[in-house]
Amino acid sequence: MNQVIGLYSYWVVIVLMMAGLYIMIARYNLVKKIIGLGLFQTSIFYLYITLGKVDGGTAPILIDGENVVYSNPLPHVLILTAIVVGVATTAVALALVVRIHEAFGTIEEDELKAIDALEPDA
Amino acid sequence: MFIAATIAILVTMALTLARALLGPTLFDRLLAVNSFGTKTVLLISVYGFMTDRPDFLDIALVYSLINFLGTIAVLKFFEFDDPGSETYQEDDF
Amino acid sequence: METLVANVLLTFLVFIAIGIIVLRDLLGAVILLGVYSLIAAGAFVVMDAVDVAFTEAAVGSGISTILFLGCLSFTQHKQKPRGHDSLAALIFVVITGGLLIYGTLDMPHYGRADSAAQTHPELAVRFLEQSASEVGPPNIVTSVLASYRGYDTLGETLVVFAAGIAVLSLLGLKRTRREDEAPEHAPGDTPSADVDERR
Amino acid sequence: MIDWIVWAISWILMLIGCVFIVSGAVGLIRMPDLYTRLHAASLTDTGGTIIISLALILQSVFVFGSAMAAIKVMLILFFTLFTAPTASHALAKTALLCGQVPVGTDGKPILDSPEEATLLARSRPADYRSGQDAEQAKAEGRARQARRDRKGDGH
Repeated sequence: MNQVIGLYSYWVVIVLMMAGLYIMIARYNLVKKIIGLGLFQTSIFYLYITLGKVDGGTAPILIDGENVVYSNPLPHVLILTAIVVGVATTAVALALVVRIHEAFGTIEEDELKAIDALEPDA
Repeated sequence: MFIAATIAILVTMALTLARALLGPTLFDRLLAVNSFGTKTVLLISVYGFMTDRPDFLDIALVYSLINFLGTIAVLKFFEFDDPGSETYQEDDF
Repeated sequence: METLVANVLLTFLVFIAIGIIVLRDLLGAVILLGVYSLIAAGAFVVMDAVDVAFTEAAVGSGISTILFLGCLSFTQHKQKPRGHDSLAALIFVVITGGLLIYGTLDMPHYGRADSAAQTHPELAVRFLEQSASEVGPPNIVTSVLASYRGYDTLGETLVVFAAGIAVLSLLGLKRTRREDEAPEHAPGDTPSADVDERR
Repeated sequence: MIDWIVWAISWILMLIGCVFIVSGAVGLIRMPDLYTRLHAASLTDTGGTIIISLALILQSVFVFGSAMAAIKVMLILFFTLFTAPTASHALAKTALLCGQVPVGTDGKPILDSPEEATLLARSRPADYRSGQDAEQAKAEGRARQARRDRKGDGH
């Protein structure tokens, strides 16, 4: 039971990660794939923040007082960077999707492959 | 007191989430999501008091504004689309 | 109690992820992704990462929802209801997840203060003890972000700049809003006349 | 003495607020159509937020002794009071505009078709009764459609 409570957050993170991966593999729609990418990203953020938490700790903003326990600030810094970079990636991916829709008229992966097979130079 | 309130808010969030997942139309989902955002704001406020550090209410403040912004953005999206089309009537689940 | 709240919020996230998988409608999936980010940000507050919660709420729940809506307004709204629940993908995902769960069995439990990440003398311990005298601000995340890892933040800014350039070069600046069509097809901040005509 | 009174009042406020929001969520699950759900959710949300915020303000002033926290809670209350009704109104209006037909007490739709709901959302009540505005909206819609068709042929 102790094991389950201690490791529950990791398992949830893995389930979320796999949900994002499944969407990216099994769905043909490109926007849906990007949504899956977003799910995957957020689960990674979660994993890092989980690692930084200390029991009985408080947020790493210094306050006066004896024996204050702070959570680990380092994962927070890494994830701050990662969130901003993640949304930049999403923006580029969505711009690509808009461009693909302009060029081919569809955003379904299998239709794109069919069009590509018909006219390899396009 | 704060623990009781936190549990009540968590139960409320679960019920609201059920509506967001079941909701037959997109508007039901949107309503549930908006309501969920309000509950998140309450949860963070109460949680700050529960852990004796009520300094983090700024985050609740930001959430209440972001939540409103998101809802209005999606609604604008609907409005600029063809109203009355059958696109948003589908039963998904 | 704190662990309980965090775990309940995590469980909500799982349900939302399942909802996103099952949902055929793209707009519904985008709305659910927004609420997913909001819950994740709430859970970050519970896990003491207040700065991350700020960023995640503003960026994850605000900006990326609006980006997705802008993209959807240029493309089709609906995912086509075709059979693409692939069994091979499901098996692959289950096997990978099983291996990862097997790997977590050795990880330090949630909230343990004696794990390697918490006790490394050159990183977290040093930041917590020295940053107030070495850098100054009471918020340790700010000190680390702007001082100890300043080059990292510079790189992040470069990445965001490059992404902005990439988006501009993909979509172009020439799309100006047409007068007579303006109120109808302009939900995003980059309205396009070409796409409307093609539709 | 004053401690006891503050604790008692904030307990009572907090309990009432919790009852409000939980009943709102139950209404969100149980109500039959979108507009009744909207009613349940928006009313109890705003009410519950007001009451819980009052309890929190009491706590932050008298127990935590932090005026800053009280001001922040007041700001949250202020924004909620402005944004929640606006969002509810916009949601109801857009739903009507997109052709969501409200359901009457007997479980039947009170309008004949989604188009009628759209026209209802576009018109002001007085004009709708005379039917003039509805005709105008229809004509406008037709003109816009024709314009779009013409453009489609051009390319």
